[in-house]
Amino acid sequence: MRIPCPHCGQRDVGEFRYGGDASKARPAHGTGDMKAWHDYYFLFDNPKGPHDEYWQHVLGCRQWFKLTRNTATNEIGEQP
Amino acid sequence: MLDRRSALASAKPYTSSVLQIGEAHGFSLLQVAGLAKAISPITGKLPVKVGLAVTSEGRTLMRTGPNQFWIIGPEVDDIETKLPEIAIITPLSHSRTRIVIEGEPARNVLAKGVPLDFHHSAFKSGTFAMTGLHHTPVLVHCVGENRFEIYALRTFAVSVYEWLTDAALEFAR
Amino acid sequence: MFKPYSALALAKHALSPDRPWPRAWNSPEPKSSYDAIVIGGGGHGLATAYYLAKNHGLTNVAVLERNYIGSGNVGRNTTIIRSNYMIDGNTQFFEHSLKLWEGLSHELNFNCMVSHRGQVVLAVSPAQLDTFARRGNIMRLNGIDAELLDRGQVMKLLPYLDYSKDARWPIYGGIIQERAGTVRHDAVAWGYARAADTLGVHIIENCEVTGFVMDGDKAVGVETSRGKILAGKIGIAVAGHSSHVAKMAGLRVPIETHVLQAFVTEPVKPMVDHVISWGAELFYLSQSDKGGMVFGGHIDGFNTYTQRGQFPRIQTVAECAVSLLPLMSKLRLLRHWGGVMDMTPDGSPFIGRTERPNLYFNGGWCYQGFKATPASGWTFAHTIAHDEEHELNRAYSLDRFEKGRELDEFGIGNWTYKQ
Amino acid sequence: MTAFRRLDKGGRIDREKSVNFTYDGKSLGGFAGDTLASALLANGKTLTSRSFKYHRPRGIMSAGVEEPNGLFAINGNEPNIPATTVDLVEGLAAQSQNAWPSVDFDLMAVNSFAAPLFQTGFYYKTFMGPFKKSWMFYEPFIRRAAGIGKGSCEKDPDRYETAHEFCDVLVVGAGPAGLTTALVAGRSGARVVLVEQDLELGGQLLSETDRDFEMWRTTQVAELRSLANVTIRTRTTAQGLYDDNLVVLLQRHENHDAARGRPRQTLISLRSKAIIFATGAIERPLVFPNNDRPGVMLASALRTYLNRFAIVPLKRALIVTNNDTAYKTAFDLAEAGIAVTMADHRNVIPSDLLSRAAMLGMAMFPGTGIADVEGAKQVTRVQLAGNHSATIECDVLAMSGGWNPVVHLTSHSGIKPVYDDAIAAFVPGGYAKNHFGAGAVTGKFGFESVIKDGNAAGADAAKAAGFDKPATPVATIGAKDRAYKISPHWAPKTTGKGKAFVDFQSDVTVKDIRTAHDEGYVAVEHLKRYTTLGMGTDQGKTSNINAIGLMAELREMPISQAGTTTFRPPYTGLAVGAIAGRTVGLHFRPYRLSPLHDANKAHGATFIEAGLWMRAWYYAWAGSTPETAYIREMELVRNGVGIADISTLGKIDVQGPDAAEFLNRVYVNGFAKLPVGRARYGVMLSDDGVVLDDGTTTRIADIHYYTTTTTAQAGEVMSWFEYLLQTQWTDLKVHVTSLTDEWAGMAVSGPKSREALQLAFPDADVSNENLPYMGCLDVHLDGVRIRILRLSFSGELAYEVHVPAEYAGSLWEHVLKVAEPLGIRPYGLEALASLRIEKGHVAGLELDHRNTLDDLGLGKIAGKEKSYVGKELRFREALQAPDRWSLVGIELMEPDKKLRGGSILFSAGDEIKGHGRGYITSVTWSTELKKFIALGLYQGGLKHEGEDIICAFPLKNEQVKARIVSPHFIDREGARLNA
Repeated sequence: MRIPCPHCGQRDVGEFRYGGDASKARPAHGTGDMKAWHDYYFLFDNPKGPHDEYWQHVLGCRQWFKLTRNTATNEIGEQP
Repeated sequence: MLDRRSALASAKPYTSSVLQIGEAHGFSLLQVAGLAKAISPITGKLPVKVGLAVTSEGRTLMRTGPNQFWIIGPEVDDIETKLPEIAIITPLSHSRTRIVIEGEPARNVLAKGVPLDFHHSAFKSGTFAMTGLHHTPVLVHCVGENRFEIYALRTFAVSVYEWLTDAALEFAR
Repeated sequence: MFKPYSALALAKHALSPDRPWPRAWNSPEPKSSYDAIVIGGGGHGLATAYYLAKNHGLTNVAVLERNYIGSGNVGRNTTIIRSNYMIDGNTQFFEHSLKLWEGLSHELNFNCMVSHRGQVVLAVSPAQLDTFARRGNIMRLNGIDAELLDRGQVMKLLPYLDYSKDARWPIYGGIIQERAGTVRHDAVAWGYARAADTLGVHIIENCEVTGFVMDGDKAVGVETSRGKILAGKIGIAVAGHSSHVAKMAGLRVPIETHVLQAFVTEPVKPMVDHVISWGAELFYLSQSDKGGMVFGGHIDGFNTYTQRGQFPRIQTVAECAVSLLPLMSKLRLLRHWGGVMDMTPDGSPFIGRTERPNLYFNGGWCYQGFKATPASGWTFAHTIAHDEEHELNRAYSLDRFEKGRELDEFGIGNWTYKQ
Repeated sequence: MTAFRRLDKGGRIDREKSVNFTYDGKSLGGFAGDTLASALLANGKTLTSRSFKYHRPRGIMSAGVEEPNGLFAINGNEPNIPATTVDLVEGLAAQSQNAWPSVDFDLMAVNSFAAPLFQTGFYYKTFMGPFKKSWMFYEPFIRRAAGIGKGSCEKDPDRYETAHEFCDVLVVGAGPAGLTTALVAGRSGARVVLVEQDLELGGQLLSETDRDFEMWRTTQVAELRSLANVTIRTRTTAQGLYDDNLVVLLQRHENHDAARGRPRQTLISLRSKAIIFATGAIERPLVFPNNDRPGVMLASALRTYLNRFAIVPLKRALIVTNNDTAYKTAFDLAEAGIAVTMADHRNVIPSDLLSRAAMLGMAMFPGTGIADVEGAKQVTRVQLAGNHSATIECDVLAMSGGWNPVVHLTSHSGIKPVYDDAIAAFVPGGYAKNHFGAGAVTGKFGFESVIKDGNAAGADAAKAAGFDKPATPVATIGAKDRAYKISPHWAPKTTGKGKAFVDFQSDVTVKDIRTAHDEGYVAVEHLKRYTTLGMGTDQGKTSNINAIGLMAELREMPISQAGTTTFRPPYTGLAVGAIAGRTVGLHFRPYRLSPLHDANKAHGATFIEAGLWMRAWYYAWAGSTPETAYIREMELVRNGVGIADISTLGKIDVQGPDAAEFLNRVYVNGFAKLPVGRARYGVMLSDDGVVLDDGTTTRIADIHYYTTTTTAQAGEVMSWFEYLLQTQWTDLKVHVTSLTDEWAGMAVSGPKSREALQLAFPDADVSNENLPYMGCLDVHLDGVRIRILRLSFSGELAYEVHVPAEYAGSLWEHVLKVAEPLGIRPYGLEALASLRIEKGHVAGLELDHRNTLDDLGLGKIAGKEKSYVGKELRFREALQAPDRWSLVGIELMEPDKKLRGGSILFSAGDEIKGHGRGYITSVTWSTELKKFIALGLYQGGLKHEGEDIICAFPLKNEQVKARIVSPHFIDREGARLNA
């Protein structure tokens, strides 16, 4: 798989670190009750289809970014 | 007296009639984060996107992030003192070991470990890439038709150097 | 017509080859309703159906499989069984599973080739050997066999590993569980299917569940590609697709689907007599009875439903194989494949009731679904039959994260986005 | 006995270059251009191997990668290699396998007589008793019988290389279609890579006799070679297709020499914008009784042996077919003077074939198949059945059951092949974006149509890769294609007595497939797994489709409904060593060396692997084993002064207007009010409220902090900071940079450490007043800025001296030299880890991501009012339970015994079983207390201080008495720290 780093361009998946579901909204710092944090941290929509997610170009520019990938095909679409 | 000691001080030299691999000492590396327009009056014109390097007045400026630059200067450089307060400055001269690989097979040797297109038409002089070599992060800077400077993390430098010279064993004398 | 398997039956059959063997399991049309339905005809689903019938007398049961039985991870894993778990809740469950494995071929009248060849886990630092010792001590204190090995003992047992100065991480020692081993994985699905079928369970292949029939909060049946089927109780055992099926019932679960790759080489004469795991990186290998080296490593590291892996992971695993066992270098890989797996935040599974009455959930098996098969079926059947958890699966509740009751066997925190 | 002979002339072999090789130790000769298979046949070796299960005599059946029978051990260390894929080179040593004492006389052939017992499902139905673990008794026998060749336990002497490559258009296969597409794409200016598994380009053309074909071939090859933008790789197999057009190629090198760095094989990861599959097709065997006798081979293979290798049957060949293509073999043989008899399953045979056959004097049997094949060790006689019953004496029986397009690569992408009735075979079920098929793989078998197809595919692929200027198409030779007609024939309706093999290598017969059907193993995957069909080293290339056809017949359904099989990479067996490349042994993972590595070495350090790092474990001055040396090193620190390398600590530069706010958020304790020039210990949690890491943070300037992390978590923490700043708290103006490599660190510890520092930095004021505990001082030495932090991991008066990495070595030597009068010496990792146990500092073994702040006795440092990462989930019910296992100190109460890490803890009155009340994390000998002490986690923690416990270590049958004490074994008041 090739991941489009918005800064460095298309690179091999081996240069990246996966950061999980980006559609989950992290409660703002210092807000949110235990339930909100539980749902944010432990529950997953885990769709079979388009999935917004974070990646870090960890062996490259070290920037985190979002992209949409289809988990049924691994095809990567536009950045959300 | 304190003296500078290279990470590769005790590395085995590589010799070949077609390929040179060795360390290029004597540089300073300053990382600057901040607005390009605030920095450029001091540094000169900055590269417009990540992966491009410009050389002026004995310094090479690389854009290493959307808002981050590397200034590669002479071993002793006073530019740090001239940069504006607003810039976030991190000296990194000791963090990287610069390894030079030069010669006709250089591109092939690098392509053994780096998942990038090293074709002449794709990786041109004046461009660089931040990527991985043997599971470690490296910055590979093309500085001539068949000459590359590799900025390896200092603590991985011996591993990177040994990996390179092993990859180049078939060209060794 | 059930016809017991035995050497004698085989010999008789050899003499009169025209009398065919009966079908191993039948292929009935689905009825309009059952006392219980198990969604998923993999190892866990089939085992659940078998134990529902065998242990709880529930025989009006159907297993619904969208493809052919055993088409999921029971046919895609590296066939390892073991019970070297140290967290309270895991230890007893996996030991129960291993005990069930020990008699399984007998019980099912189907040879699953349960091979107790022993598993050796190799330590690459003194500190790691200490953590293995903790594991081994817990095992021994729970009546499970474990032996600590020093480097010399490992060298004697596994002379073919790399002990040279070229080894990147020297082997300091290891721990062995002699009762651990391997099982012929497909046979587990077939064996449970045949035994369940014999007890009256309907095994319905090519029947995909497309939705639940609800009565208010209560699940009372399923919609399938072969029509509506009502049921008193419904169990979900579809690891890999757990989120998907749970979502049909309006449940959101702590699971992400990841791909784990597995590898097999050409068959060669016996060289490796144990299951070997390595402490340097996640890597495990055994030689199948057929002669192929079966091995694997980490998940690819991001969620996907594609049953194909990424090449960098393949290289990583091959590097482990050759670095630990130089004999692997010349052996040729014949196939590699991916299984889609439920990964959970703490690396442990779920078996239990859900917030929907009559709906039960079994999933989140991470790396350990295969070895858990018998105990998973055993406890899930109990939970379905009695509408309460068996003491062995009490720790595997879906709401354990809300309570802070993680079962982090490997102590690395959230699996689902750690690579 | 021989069935084959070599002609005096003809073929593509180089008769000027003879090649010597050995077969089972006997010297034989061949020519350059031979494969091992052709050389064996030329030497009259018809019986070359024994089958897997029944040990039946077998010969070479094919001329390509599909070979199921002719497997050999090559050069003593490479088992199961098909002779058809081995180029004959000087000195090659081939050994037959799976037979004892020899393939000619194999005692294991006795298995054949017990064959009725070895029916499908045999293993599943037996060996279950009499005991629970009975399989353990049978397994060794089964295992010994299983496996084909023998692997070698010797270290592989060869070298393997990996490489990355990029191109615009990749063409897989260099037959007529591949040559055409490569040339068209090449003419467009695209960067083209053409790969071919054979050593020559041409594919099927290499087995042709027609001069026009050869002319066409050489013309295209010459032009391809002349194009600078085309790379041709022969002896290269496309093994797998992965996401985003990654194709893995394996290139085999002729002149490999590990000592000179020349690899035996190179594994190339190639990413291409467009891919053309011109992978051709593989001929299918026919299934009939005793179709496995040596001398039975594929018709196309026989033609290849004739035309390419100049090998012919001794006198007569019988050819059986269900399609037209086998006639090419028949005619070529007849023209070479070999008597040919033809049996064709079809009743109606095209008239042009009939008249040509008549002209060549061939005997023809339409509507006729094979009833049986006789010959103990090779074909001697064949019985025909059908419209004609006859017995034919012959040397060779060639068969053609049709052609299977090589759809493997296209299906690696997840697109299933579909059945095409017109050619009675599976073709690609479609193509992913920028993928194209050309030639036989698409089911087109005529030369002219293939070239036409290739011209289109080449242009399409070039266009897809961004090269859309129209390129001149490749010319054809203007011949007329004949239509491909096949009447599929999957298996005889009855098999009579002889075994009719579907999978030759796994010895799966028609009867086995019927049995599987009877028992309900009808899904293709069930069939394969139950019978082992297609599971051999040939990966079922000749068997899968016949089996599917047969199963469909048994199920009385069309093949399209009976299913297809999943093709998984690699396409052919791929050495694990080739995948790993040079990343094995010492190069398995990079090693990370401290800037003080050379200095450590010079001072007699013994190193130990700690993750990727090589760390100084202990030093020669203290002893030669870690068990004793560390004690002397501890005493040095407790009583005098020692210096240790702590460069592996993670170090992070945190700068920006919001730096204080950022640190305040990630750490449980506050950093906003930390004065400039002061350091503070901090702990951070993950979102789940469990401890992630600890370290110290120093405020260098108002908006500038210097943070350290543990060695193990450095990468994780850095990435976590970046995640928070770049994705979640984008409003915070903070920049983080790793300084782990920029700065080296050394701990100078012990009651005499201040004196040592004063000697080292005579101009600096390191007095307690100027540099108090948790203070920070930047000093200059020889113009180098050095940062001294007064921190202590050991519990003694101690300092961390941080210095730019390249100066570390000389500073280390400087300190050791000037402080020599104080007795300073280096101490290593073992002593570092032990000193901290005495002080009760937690480290990696306690920070294992299962423990909370309170578990580690750190709850009180968390700010009650402030918010911090993990605060909410930290208070989940079970994480706050009063009886959680939490940090305690443990003292051994039996002086003649030992404490061990990994011991399980019980209260003195407990029964010793179950999970206990805790466990020991870290153990050391205490030089201060003169006894073994430990840190551990214990249910209820320090509530039980002073209680007696049992430390159980059943792995060594040990139980020792110990006592729960404070984890701060020494200097609880911190007098030493603050001295």
